[in-house]
Amino acid sequence: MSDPVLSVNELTVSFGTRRGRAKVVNNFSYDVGEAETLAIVGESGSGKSVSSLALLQLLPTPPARVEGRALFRGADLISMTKSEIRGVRGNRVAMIFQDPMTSLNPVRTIGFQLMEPLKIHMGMSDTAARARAIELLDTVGIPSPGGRVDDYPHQFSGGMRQRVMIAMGISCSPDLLIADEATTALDVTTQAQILDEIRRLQEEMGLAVIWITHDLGVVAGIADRVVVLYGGSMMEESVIDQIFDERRHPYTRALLESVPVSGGDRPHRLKAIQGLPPDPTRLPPGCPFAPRCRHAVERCSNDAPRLRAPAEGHRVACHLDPADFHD
Amino acid sequence: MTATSSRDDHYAGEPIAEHRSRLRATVDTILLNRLAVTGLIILLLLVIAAAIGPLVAPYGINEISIPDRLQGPSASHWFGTDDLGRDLFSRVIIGSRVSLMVGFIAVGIALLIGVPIGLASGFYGGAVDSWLMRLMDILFALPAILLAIAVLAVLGPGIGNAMIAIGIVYTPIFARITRGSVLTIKESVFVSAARSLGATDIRILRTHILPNVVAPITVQTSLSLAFAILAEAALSFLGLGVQPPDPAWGRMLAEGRGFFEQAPWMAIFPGLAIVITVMAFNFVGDGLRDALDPQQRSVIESRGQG
Amino acid sequence: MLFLAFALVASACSGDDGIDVSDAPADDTGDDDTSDDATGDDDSGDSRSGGVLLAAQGAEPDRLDPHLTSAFASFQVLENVYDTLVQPGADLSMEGALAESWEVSADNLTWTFTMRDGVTWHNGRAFTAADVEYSYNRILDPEAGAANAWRFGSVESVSAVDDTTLEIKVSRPTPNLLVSIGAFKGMAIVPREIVEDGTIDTQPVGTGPFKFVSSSPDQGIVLERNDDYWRADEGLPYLDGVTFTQIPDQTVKLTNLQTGEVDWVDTVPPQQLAGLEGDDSLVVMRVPGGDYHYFALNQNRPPFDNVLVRQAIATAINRGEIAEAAQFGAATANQAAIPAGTFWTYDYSPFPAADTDAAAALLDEAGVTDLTIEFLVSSEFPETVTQAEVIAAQLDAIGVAVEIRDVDFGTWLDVQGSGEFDAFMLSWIGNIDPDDFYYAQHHSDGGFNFQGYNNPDVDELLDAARVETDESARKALYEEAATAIIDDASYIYLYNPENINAWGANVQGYVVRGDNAVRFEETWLDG
Amino acid sequence: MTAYVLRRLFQMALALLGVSIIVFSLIHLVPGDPVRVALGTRFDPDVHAALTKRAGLDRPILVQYFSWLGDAVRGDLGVSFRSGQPVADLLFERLPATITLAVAALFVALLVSVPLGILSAVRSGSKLDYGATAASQVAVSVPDFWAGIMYILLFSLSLRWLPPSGYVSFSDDPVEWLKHLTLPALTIGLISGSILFRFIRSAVLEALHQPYTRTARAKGLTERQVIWSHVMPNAWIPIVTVVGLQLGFLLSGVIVVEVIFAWPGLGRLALLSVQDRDFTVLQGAVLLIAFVFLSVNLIVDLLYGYLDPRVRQK
Amino acid sequence: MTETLLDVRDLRVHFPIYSTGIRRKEVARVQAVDGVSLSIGAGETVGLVGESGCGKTTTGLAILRLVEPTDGSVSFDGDEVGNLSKGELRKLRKRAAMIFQDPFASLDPRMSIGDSISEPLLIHKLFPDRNDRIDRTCQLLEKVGLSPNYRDRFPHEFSGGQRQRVGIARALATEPDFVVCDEPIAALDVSIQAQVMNLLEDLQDELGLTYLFIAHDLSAVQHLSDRVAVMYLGRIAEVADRSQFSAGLKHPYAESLLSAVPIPDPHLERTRERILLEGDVASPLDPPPGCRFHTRCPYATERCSNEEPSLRDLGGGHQVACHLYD
Repeated sequence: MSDPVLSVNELTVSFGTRRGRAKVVNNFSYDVGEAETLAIVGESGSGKSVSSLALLQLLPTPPARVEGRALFRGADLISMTKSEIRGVRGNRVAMIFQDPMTSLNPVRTIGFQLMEPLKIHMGMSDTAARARAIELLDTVGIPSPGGRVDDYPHQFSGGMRQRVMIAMGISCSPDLLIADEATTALDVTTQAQILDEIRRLQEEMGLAVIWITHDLGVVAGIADRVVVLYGGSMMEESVIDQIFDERRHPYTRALLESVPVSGGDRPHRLKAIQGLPPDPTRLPPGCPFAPRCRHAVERCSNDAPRLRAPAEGHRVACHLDPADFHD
Repeated sequence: MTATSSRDDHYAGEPIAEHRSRLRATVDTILLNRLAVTGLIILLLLVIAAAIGPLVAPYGINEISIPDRLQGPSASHWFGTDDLGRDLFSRVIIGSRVSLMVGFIAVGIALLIGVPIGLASGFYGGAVDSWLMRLMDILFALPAILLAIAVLAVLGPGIGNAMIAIGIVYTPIFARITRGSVLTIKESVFVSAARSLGATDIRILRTHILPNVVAPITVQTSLSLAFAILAEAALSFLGLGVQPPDPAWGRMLAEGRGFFEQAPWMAIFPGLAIVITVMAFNFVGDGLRDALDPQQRSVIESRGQG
Repeated sequence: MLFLAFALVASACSGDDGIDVSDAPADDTGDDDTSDDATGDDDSGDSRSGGVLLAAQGAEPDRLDPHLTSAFASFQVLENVYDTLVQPGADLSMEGALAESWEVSADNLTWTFTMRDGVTWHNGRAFTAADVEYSYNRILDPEAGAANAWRFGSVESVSAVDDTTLEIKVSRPTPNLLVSIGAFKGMAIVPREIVEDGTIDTQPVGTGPFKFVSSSPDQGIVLERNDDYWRADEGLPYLDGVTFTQIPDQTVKLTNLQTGEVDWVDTVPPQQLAGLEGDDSLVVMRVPGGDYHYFALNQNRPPFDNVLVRQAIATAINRGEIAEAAQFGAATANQAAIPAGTFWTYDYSPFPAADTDAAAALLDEAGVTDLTIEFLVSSEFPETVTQAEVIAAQLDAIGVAVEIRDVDFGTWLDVQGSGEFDAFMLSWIGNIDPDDFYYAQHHSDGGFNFQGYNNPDVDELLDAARVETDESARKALYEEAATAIIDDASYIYLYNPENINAWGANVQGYVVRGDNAVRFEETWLDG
Repeated sequence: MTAYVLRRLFQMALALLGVSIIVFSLIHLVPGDPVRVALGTRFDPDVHAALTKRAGLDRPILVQYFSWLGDAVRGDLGVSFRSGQPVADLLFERLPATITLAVAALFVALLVSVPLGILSAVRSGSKLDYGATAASQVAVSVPDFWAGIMYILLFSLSLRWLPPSGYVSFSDDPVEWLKHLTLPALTIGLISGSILFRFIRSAVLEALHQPYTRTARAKGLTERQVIWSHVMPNAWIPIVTVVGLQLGFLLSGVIVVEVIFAWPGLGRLALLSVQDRDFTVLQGAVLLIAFVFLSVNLIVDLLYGYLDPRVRQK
Repeated sequence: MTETLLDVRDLRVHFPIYSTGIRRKEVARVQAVDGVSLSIGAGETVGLVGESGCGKTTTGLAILRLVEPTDGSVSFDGDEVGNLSKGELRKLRKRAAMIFQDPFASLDPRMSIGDSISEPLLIHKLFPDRNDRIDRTCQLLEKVGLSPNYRDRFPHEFSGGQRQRVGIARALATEPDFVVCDEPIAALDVSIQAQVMNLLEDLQDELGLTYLFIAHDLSAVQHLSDRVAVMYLGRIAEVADRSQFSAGLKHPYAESLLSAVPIPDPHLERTRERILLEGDVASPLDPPPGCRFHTRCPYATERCSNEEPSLRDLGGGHQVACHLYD
């Protein structure tokens, strides 16, 4: 791999709460290469969104505390000054959020919101920015963009709003796009359209993408590499095929087995994962997944497993070997 | 397989939050709010003062002594004396009874009329709603003090009628807040759920809607108490309100305003009593709001009426 | 015929007291009043002219038609715009005003007035006896709505014989006719034309020292000097004009005086008097007036129909304490109505002060226990509330409970009229003739006898006194009546307050009058 | 839009009708009649009867009401019993003073509450936030007449900076106008401002926590741009509602302040007319106040539509 | 197919929109459900799938008369639901229950979960004795996999999955025959969805329940259902049973919907063909004439924009509403 676009090193995010500090992200490290799509997979509370917000200093501090480093093209995002990070936000690193209904300002026109980054980062004039905004809307597949640029968000459907968010994200030709559950709120047919759009833009612009989701189906369709997060810690990281084929980590495996797959006769009972995701303020001392892991042994609940690399580009945090799994 | 997982096979995990009743959770939240605690302590002291007032008051509230009039605060008269030589400390202490009673009963009246109107209006909607709310709008559009004065003129002055007058003025606020909450709660899924189980309207109102509108109403109650005390003061300033010689703070303050230069203590002590009490109610109201209902904003509506 | 200044108005009552802290200016004005020749002196007249006086009133005038208004605030203004046929002088005896002279026929039934020459209305028209005839007939006509017809109780006809002669025929001797027509601006002479064109309330036209200019909420009521005033040859009025502004709050009104925003205020809160003594920039003047404060028990209701009960209460109270509490010393406790210092003064004090034993004995004798009295008072007259509180404390000593019923004055009047009360408390101000003090209040036919006093002896005495033209005989009749009234405790008199005004040190020549009339014709501003 | 405004105007007319019925009923339930008050303590049955008849007060109440209503609909509000002047004249010579005071008070309120509210929300939890919140708590807890007299004693009597009371119209003397306006406007403006402050603070705080604010930050906007371009345009919407309500209440709720500062406004007129049972004036004053109140509400709702494109489209 | 428990014929639910003028005039109607016909046999699970706004939830509510249908008939076990009196409707609700989408909103926050579960017992006066009621509540809690010890706890103390279990227990309290499950897993975490789906299956086996399973997640629907009905803009586009489903959906919309569902298998995802739809769903305020899908349909013909296709049976109960299959 050539120099990564982003190299996250030992990222730890904790929040001060009434019951003490809660570590929501714990020693999280990963790289994103040029034109690569990295999927970060996890359930709610796994720390996947927080870890990406931390990159752009978008978490309120306090109560949040962010430690570690995130080298973006060699510069550490975490330790940047306010004005430095502003120069990066929306310019070199763009972000798309989950809910296109609330992520767009309801009282500003689409055009206004699209033009902002163009004017700030590219120094465009109003006319130039407006022309570019229309162009961008066209790029993301909004029909008759010239007529829609002065519309307000509520006049757009959910899918179109997410397209606007994407247009906003790519407006300054960023090096890295972080999409945080960008299709979760959309219907499947719309999701398919958006995924298609992202893939196309990525090819055209050579964009690196961090795709944050809980949906393994989406991951299978879009990612080059996958990071699985659970309870704030990385469980497994690998290229896409290895994750799905080898299912080295019990959590990855359980997750895949618990999802129904369309087609076929009435299948067998789903293999549900018992129990509940952990409360970040009361993480177990050992492996965060241990209490729900059907293969867990004594050691799992005491020692947190270190990441090990069973193969090139594959890292797993588990004391056990797939051979030990007894289904 | 571990022991943990075998139990998980049977039950789908333990509750994720520690067991605290809703009330307990509310109390905890309030106790974490320093201002709310301050307010509660002040109110507690006031209630105690009102309860044992006659025992601690060094003088009778109507012990007139013209030679001792307009004396400044001293060891024998902590808050000084008024224009009739009455001990202000005793009057302020006993006055807490009158002022708190005016507040509580006035707001109680507003609650008793306003909440059922709001419930009926919000729950049944349609024509009932239109008519009741238009009526409330009309009351709302009437200048509050004039309305109170007119009601007082009709009923005749006196502490009881002052309470009724203030109560009528606050009725539309409670009706509106209740209606607003009912409209929200009525649309909530758990009400549909109850309906899907075959629950009758009465049952839904009683079991599901009423307990859930208690929160905003409680908040509004504490804020309205504050404003009822201010309203009593305003009415007393205009020469209505509580009848002499009952020592209501508003009346004492209104009487004291003519003595600002000769005997500032006549206005300062009842004034402070009002300010502190009103603040205490506001603190508690804000604390309750944080604990029960972060979206509440009725303070605006209620004070506007003052 | 009787005159009753019935304007029992809040603002006036609360300030009927004062401290004579203004020796020098008061003396000056006294001199000016008595030395008429001074006004003839052009130089001194010049030095006294000029300036616009800013006067602050505590109440708002309701309307400016002198025949229809009953508000004291209106009369404060109209006093300076209108004239009456005769008017009270400094000693309150009647002097000529629009009438230069008058005669009474031998049978005392015809009064002939001769009009002053050269009087003109503010609109330029000459004043004639026909104007008087018109005005008096307007007052007499119930349809016109004037509330003063009762002052003409004995008048049979009013007719202008010619331009300068007016004849009033009465049905019985009316020794107080002059007081009736002159002591009160409600009997002012108005020109027919402004009544007929309806501008009397908005643009009054009189014959007085000042002409009405305008009235507006922001500028108040603006009067300007009447150059053609019938006393213009005396250099009067001195002022270029008077502007009345209305400031309802007592404290704020006084602050306006202290900061020089206004030159004169109509009342001073009594508790402020002591504090104002040290203020060199102000003059506070007080004079004994014809006012009295009292309360009355409802004799149509048991047990107040029992004279013993009324006497018990009159004995139990301490008038000195009440006067001190309500007026801070600017009043004289009194058991009779008419204050000291006038021809009609009658000093009679049968009740011991605060004799609780005697009072309790009287109650025992009446067989009354567990007595509760509801006192009708109004916050619009705050001193009535204070007095009731003091009385409540005093009666507590004989086991009588007092409940105070504080209502607005509109309700007060209604309750009084309906008779649904135990006791009411108020004051009478501006009385001059003894008939004003007794007839309406205590005659069984009296228009103000709401307490239900009915003593045939008193009725007889009052009827006789009304028509008695000999002053000493008349005085004797009133004293006999007063003795019965006081003994029967028809009214329980409390005290006579002083009339009081305050003004800036630059105001000269103003005098506080015993009849409470506010007249600026001889006032001027220094520098 | 037109249909909406028409509907609102229709509702307003109904509400005003309701107001007139309530005022009319109340005033006729109140003991004491205007004639009795005008006659003072001296009661002359003949004069009373004559005046009652002349004012039409001897007719059945319903007849009186409908005759009044009939005239009112034609724009004739009747004649004041107390002053003998047309009610409309009395009202309109007093309206400017009340509007001046209400608008000035609102100005003071906004001047205090907008910057402090925004700053407190942006720096929520700071010393400034606590200080401003505490000050607002005190300000809303002080009875208005007490505050008014305190200001007079301080600024007029002790410091001699400002006149204690009265009203000068702007056209007569702008400097005096401002001097006389300052204290009464301050008295209610600070109370109203404290209420607005708390509201603005919470509205801004709420907008600050919306996802679109995060989006704006993620675009690289400065905090200033985030607040003025994204947070405030949203926060204004609820704020405008409350400001409108406050203006309505200021217009109808200034009675006490008008009395203290001898301000010749509608409130004081209404109070006098209650005392004198001058019901034509009271009717007129209350209707006018209610009309202004309802109109302000309507304007606010229309403004709401202007500020919020989601409403505008409907 | 077994005996029919529920028969829906031409169900329509329209919500009127009123003008803001002085007189309330109806100016438009949201045609949320516009002619849905569906029958469900006893013991069967029928899945109702479609994208947001297609009317699937409204259909579920209208079947239980929780919204009033504008038109059409719903017959439950032979009784016409639209004609039931208030009392009879109550009886229906004893036999037909509902599970809601949002486990956070569907429980009264001020009621302990035990009270929530026993509420239907109180309403239908089923266990008049308090202790019996508690026993029954405990039993229900056990049945949905929650410890009876927690019956005094409040909803906020539980996770979404646990609350959904409470919701299920409440729905089952009166031992209903028929349950409308309205997106019961949509709001849950991935690892919890399977737990709830398994629970629903187990309960069906144990109690012989009939389900109408409403969801937008085609894989979940297909996993649970004997038959699947696909809705688009207020109408049913296709009804297929398990084997027909496996053999391939016929309606162009159903086809594209299926192809849009992401499959957690990278190899499959890379190779499979996708039908990408153009544009957005039309507004139910102003649905297009003819076939409602014709504005987005890759195969649309002139006829589709004029003539409305009706559901026709392609054999074996496989119904499609498309002119392509005439």
